[in-house]
Amino acid sequence: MQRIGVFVCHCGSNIAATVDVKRVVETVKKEQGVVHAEDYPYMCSEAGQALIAAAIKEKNLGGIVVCSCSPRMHEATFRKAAERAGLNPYMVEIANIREHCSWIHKDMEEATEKAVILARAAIAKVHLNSHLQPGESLVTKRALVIGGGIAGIQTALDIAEAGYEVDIVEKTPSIGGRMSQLDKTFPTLDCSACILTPKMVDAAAHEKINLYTYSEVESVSGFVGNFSVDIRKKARFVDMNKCTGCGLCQEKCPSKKAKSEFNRGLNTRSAIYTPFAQAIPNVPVIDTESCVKMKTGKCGLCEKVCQAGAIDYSQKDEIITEKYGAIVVATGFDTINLDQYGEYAYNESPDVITSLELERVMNAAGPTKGHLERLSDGKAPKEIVFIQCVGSRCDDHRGKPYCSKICCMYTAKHAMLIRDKYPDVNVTVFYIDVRTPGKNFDEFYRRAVEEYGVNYIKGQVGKVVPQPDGSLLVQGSDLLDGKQIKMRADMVVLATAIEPEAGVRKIATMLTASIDTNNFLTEAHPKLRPVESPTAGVFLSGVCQGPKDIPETVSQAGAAAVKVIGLLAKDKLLTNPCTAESDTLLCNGCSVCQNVCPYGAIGYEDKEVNDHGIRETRRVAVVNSALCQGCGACTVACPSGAMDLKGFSNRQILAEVDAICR
Amino acid sequence: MPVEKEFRPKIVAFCCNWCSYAGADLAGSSRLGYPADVKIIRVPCSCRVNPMFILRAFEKGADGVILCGCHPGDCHYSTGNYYARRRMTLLFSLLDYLGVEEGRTRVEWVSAAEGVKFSTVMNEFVDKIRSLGENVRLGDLRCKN
Amino acid sequence: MKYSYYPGCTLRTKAKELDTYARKSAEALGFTLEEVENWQCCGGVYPLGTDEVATKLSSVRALRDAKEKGQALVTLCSACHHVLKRVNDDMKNVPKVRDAANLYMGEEEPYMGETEVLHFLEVLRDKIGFEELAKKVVNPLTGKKIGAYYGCLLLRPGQILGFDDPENPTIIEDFIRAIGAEPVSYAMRNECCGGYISLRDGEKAQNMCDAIMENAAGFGAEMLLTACPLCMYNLNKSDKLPVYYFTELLAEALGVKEAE
Amino acid sequence: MQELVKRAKELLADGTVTRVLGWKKGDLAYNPEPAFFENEEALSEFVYDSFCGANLSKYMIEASKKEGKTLVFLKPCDTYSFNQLLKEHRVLREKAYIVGVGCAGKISAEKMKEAGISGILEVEGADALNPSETLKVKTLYGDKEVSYKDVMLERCHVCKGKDHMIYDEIIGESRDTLDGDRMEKVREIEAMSPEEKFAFFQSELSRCIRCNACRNVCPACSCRKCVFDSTKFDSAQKANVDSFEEKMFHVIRAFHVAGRCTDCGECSRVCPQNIPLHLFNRKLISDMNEFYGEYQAGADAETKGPLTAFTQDDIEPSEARERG
Amino acid sequence: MSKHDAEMIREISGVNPLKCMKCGKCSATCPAYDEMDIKPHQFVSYVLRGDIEALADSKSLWKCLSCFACIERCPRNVEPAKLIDAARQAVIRQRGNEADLSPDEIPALLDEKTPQQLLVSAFRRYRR
Repeated sequence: MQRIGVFVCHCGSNIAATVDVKRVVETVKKEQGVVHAEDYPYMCSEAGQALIAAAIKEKNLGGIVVCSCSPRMHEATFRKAAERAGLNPYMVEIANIREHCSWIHKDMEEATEKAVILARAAIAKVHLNSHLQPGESLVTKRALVIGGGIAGIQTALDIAEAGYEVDIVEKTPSIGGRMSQLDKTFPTLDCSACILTPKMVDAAAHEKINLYTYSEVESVSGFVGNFSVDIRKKARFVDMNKCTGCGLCQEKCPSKKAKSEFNRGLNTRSAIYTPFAQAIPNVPVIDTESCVKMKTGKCGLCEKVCQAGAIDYSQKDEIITEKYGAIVVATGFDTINLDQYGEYAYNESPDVITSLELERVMNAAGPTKGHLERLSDGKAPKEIVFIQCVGSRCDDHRGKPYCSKICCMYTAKHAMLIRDKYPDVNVTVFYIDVRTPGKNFDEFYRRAVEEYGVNYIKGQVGKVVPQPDGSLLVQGSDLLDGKQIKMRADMVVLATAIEPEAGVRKIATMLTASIDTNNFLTEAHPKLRPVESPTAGVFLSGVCQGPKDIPETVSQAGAAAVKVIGLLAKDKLLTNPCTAESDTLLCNGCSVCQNVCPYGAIGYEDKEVNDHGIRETRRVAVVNSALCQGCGACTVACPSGAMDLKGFSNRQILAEVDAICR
Repeated sequence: MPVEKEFRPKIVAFCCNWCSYAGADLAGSSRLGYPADVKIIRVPCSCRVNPMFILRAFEKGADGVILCGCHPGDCHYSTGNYYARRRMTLLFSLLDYLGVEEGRTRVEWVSAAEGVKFSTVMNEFVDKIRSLGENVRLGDLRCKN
Repeated sequence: MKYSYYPGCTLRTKAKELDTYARKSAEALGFTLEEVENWQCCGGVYPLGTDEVATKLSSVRALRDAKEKGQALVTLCSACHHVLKRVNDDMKNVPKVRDAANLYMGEEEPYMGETEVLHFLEVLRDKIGFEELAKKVVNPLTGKKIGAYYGCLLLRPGQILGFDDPENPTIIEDFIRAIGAEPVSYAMRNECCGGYISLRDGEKAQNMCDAIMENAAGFGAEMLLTACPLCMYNLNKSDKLPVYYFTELLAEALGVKEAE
Repeated sequence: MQELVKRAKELLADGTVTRVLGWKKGDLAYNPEPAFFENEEALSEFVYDSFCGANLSKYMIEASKKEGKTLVFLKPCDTYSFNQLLKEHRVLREKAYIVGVGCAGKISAEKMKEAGISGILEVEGADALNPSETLKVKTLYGDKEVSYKDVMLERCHVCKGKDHMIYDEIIGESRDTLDGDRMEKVREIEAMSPEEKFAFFQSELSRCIRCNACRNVCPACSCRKCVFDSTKFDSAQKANVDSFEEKMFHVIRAFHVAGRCTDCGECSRVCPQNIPLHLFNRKLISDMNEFYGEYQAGADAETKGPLTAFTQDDIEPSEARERG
Repeated sequence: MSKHDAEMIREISGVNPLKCMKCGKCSATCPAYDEMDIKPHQFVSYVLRGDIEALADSKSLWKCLSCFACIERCPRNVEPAKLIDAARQAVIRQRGNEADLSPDEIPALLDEKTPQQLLVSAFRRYRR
């Protein structure tokens, strides 16, 4: 029988307002083995921890139960406190009487009763806890960054600067990401390329950074400190080592009808191409879908003109296996598909474009060479309408329930740039709310209104009707003036909602990182651990975690890098001691457990046993605790009950069940 | 007339540490209430839940048992919930076969981001159990009379 | 192939040609429309109130009769199409309405929304296929530039009716192509014609229809096609473009327009 | 039978095997029992007749620990159990010399009792390979006759087939005895109302005396120490007859052998209270076949069982229930 | 009419007016906007405030064309047309024959081409 101490936290009024903590203390005192119980306003505070330590020493406690917030919050805190007081940290159990009790119940009687039961379950469990010792595993001092946009580049640079090897895997032919498609950036109107390309060059030139462009992550195994990743290097059909990047092949390529991905399909590119002029690496790829040689076997012009002899039609995809200590997801975003928003006539009229398309239109390297013109007839528009929240904040079957966060600011930027360059163009913005939290953001928006005379109208647009004369009739609300507005426009720009890049769910599955219903990766804690995935060793950088602008992305990228550096700086990691363990005397050696183990952590050995006097050699399961992650699949598969999980043993869980059902 | 005491069921919820327990935490921090009848037991993964735990809960007087784990495909341990799904499918089917009322057992996949779902599921489940009333059958299904 | 057929009130009277040409065309295309016996008027508008049951019963009866015959239920009128599909959706997915309606009708076997409701155009698209239809055209309307007019009731609400993309429909355009003519697309094809407002305010309806016609004509439409008698009535208030029922042009293309 | 004895003697003599695992005469005409025969002389006790229903596979676990090879006689259905044990590394292939024996369906005294025959002294016509259609039975109460089919074990009416799944050689031909649907009773129960189901199982299970005969005979229940006897799942109250395991014994046992049970039917055969225990196993087999595809445990020694495998789009428990 | 009616309207319509984010897309979309005194995006506020009297007296109830455009386009699934219809229902149920359309006035409104559908729909909307 353990000597158990119970510590009930008030959490200020968070718990104490709904749970009668004094009564909890008095009630649990009567539980078997409980030799000490007390309450305190903030158990996690230094004073609270000191209280626990003192009780452990004075009462010679063998196990403690802290009734407080979720173990996901402070289990580690209390374990450390116990350890400092000389108690094995795994002799601590948490009864979650905040998230699972006080915060969701209103009736004090009910909540108190439940808190007592939760405490009893924890007490019953801690009676059966044992002194566990974490093992150690080595850390591979190399990081993987998935995604080569500004988030991935910044993370990689920061990690590399700390002296660790980093690989960037980018699925397109060049790093640069969405930021490379932008013309200017808010709130200072810097040229996007001017500030991005130096970083791209730095990344490519850094001796610690290795780029895998035109590559994708194929599979991931292992765990924090010891990931093993298969990377598919897609065939470029151009030898990276020989190509000089002269561009002659692209010039001569006869197939020039493929839509340019970089220019959002607004113009075309050759079948052999680099996405944009500053691409890194400056080595083209052949798009097999449009290449004449690939489709018909005839042509081969690029091979003929390439003086470096870099073209190689026989190239195959290659799989590379690398080991990493940490993985950063920086997969970024795309705009949503607008097929369902027929009322905005996006598919019908070339003059209705998304904001990202407008970036390309405004850019000197874009389809119109930077001239603001209508894509239908090349004419200069006189009247431009911006529609905000297209697909954002939509709680319906068509859009996204969240705010895309960047649209208000980039629309102000667009409006300002247009008014600046083309003062005779009228700009109208239909908005629901203008959201400008951020340094110099509201000032920026006000400049658009006050200095540039952009016409902001509060109200959504209901329909855009293309007119026979080529103009667009925009029918919207002016809620402040109480009018329905019907106005003609020459161009309409849709602030289209953003969503995580399409492949992210697959990547999350490979990494066993959790992901929400909108395909944003979930952080370990929404406030306190925003750049870590709940899966140890996996970190989040950029929009894959939630909508954010460039400065926020860069900050998060740096934060993710720091977390990675912190991890890679360690030579060894303490492993979770809650691993499976097989009772040699009970084991049948039947291999059922091995069949369900996702980590290959179970092996078999012929062992000499002494089973109550019977000495024999038996084939028995042996768990490699460095590989075991403690899921417990084997424990249930085991027919004889030989396999058990430390920290969550059969008897411990049953004791909790019994205590709850008592 | 004697006043009948309101039936307060005993409900055990096994929640995996990575998704559903976090989902329950989120329900808590978002103040999305559900009846106090539900008591959560944290397990590392839904695949840690032995059918024996569920039967034991019923034997000890539970009126309903629910198992929550990560969505299929999103298991922290890659494959745990797939095994749990098969085990529970068969266990529930066997319990139905024995004539234990359907609805006393349930499996739900709740991610760490689905606080709303967690609360909704628990409210529904408690309603269901309340409508079924006290569980007697599993306690009575004995070898010896 | 046989379908249960729900003509609706107007097709018996003011919109006989919509009905007659449909039957003739069906025959030419190899399917039969079997009129539901003793059908009652659908009410013309779907009652939005969640507690409305009595007003939905006539539709439920027609749906149930079709189920008993094991046939899909076909309509021609946009309003009937709208009401039948929405009531059917209630019977399938809204227990409150379903239980009340079944209780009211006192049938042994409750109706659970099993019947498939199809607009005649959907039969052409999904059962016959526009390609097949094109093959049977003997009298292609080559050179005719036709604007499809959808209005409201064929399309909305899109998720329940499942007829076509409610904001950017193409079914009538595809139909026009199938009969050899040239569809003219224009954005106002799914705007309201004024509906029943024309009873009180003919001018308002006319203004609305003028705008629609102007948009269509501007893109080169020489005529409009509709599936709805009320739309026909309202559109005819405007004299910019002639308006036809789609079945009339179908019968013409199939060469059965004049046949008796 | 003589052929089996002859072959056993040969194999003993040439040193291929060091012992023989078979059936020996019991104290009564109808209860032969499994036995090891260590030498030629011992084989005089050997018997193989229609009463030799006992599945010898499980004895091979012990035999695998002994020196030398063991000759084991396995009926077609027994070979499934052997394969399953092989898959689970409980028996060693190299320690077994398997003679697949023919089978014409097995009978039991229990079945005879059900057919109104008790006090059996002698049975004529119960030949293992070629039994008479009608058995002549001498009893304390006079001579009786009974149709062979009527006293055949339930499992033989739903026989898995005449083929041996694993063997070194085969002696004797088997006979088709299949004339029933093994899932018939399962379907019948499934169609009952929850109240009827409950009443049915309660009345069946209330007869259980926890003699453990089912567990002892079951080739899948071969754990070194059964969970019901270990402390792993019990926090305190061992030896309490009303404890958890007591109530749930058969449910838990069925679940433990799920995916491993070959449906050999031994549990029901040996139950002194005639509880149709196979109905639990068959329900699980039926579900697994329906949900995860046809699977026969022991058909080979490699394929993963349904509970140690999965697909990404397996049926959800709730869907399964709706179908159920 | 009262708070109680506001509840009733929420009940009949099945609409949760709290979901509205006041984007005005319904009003932007409505073909009868100009004829309405209370605009589509304002309906929710009246229901939330419980000011059903004003809503019941509003001519907007009889101007809605049931074209469902606001239902189709509402980004929050609020669906104002359902509120309007519910308010209309509530008025008709309480005021009965005093509702908006009386049979006496009908003959004057007809012409030879008036389809039955028009009459039936108008009657359902204005009277039933």
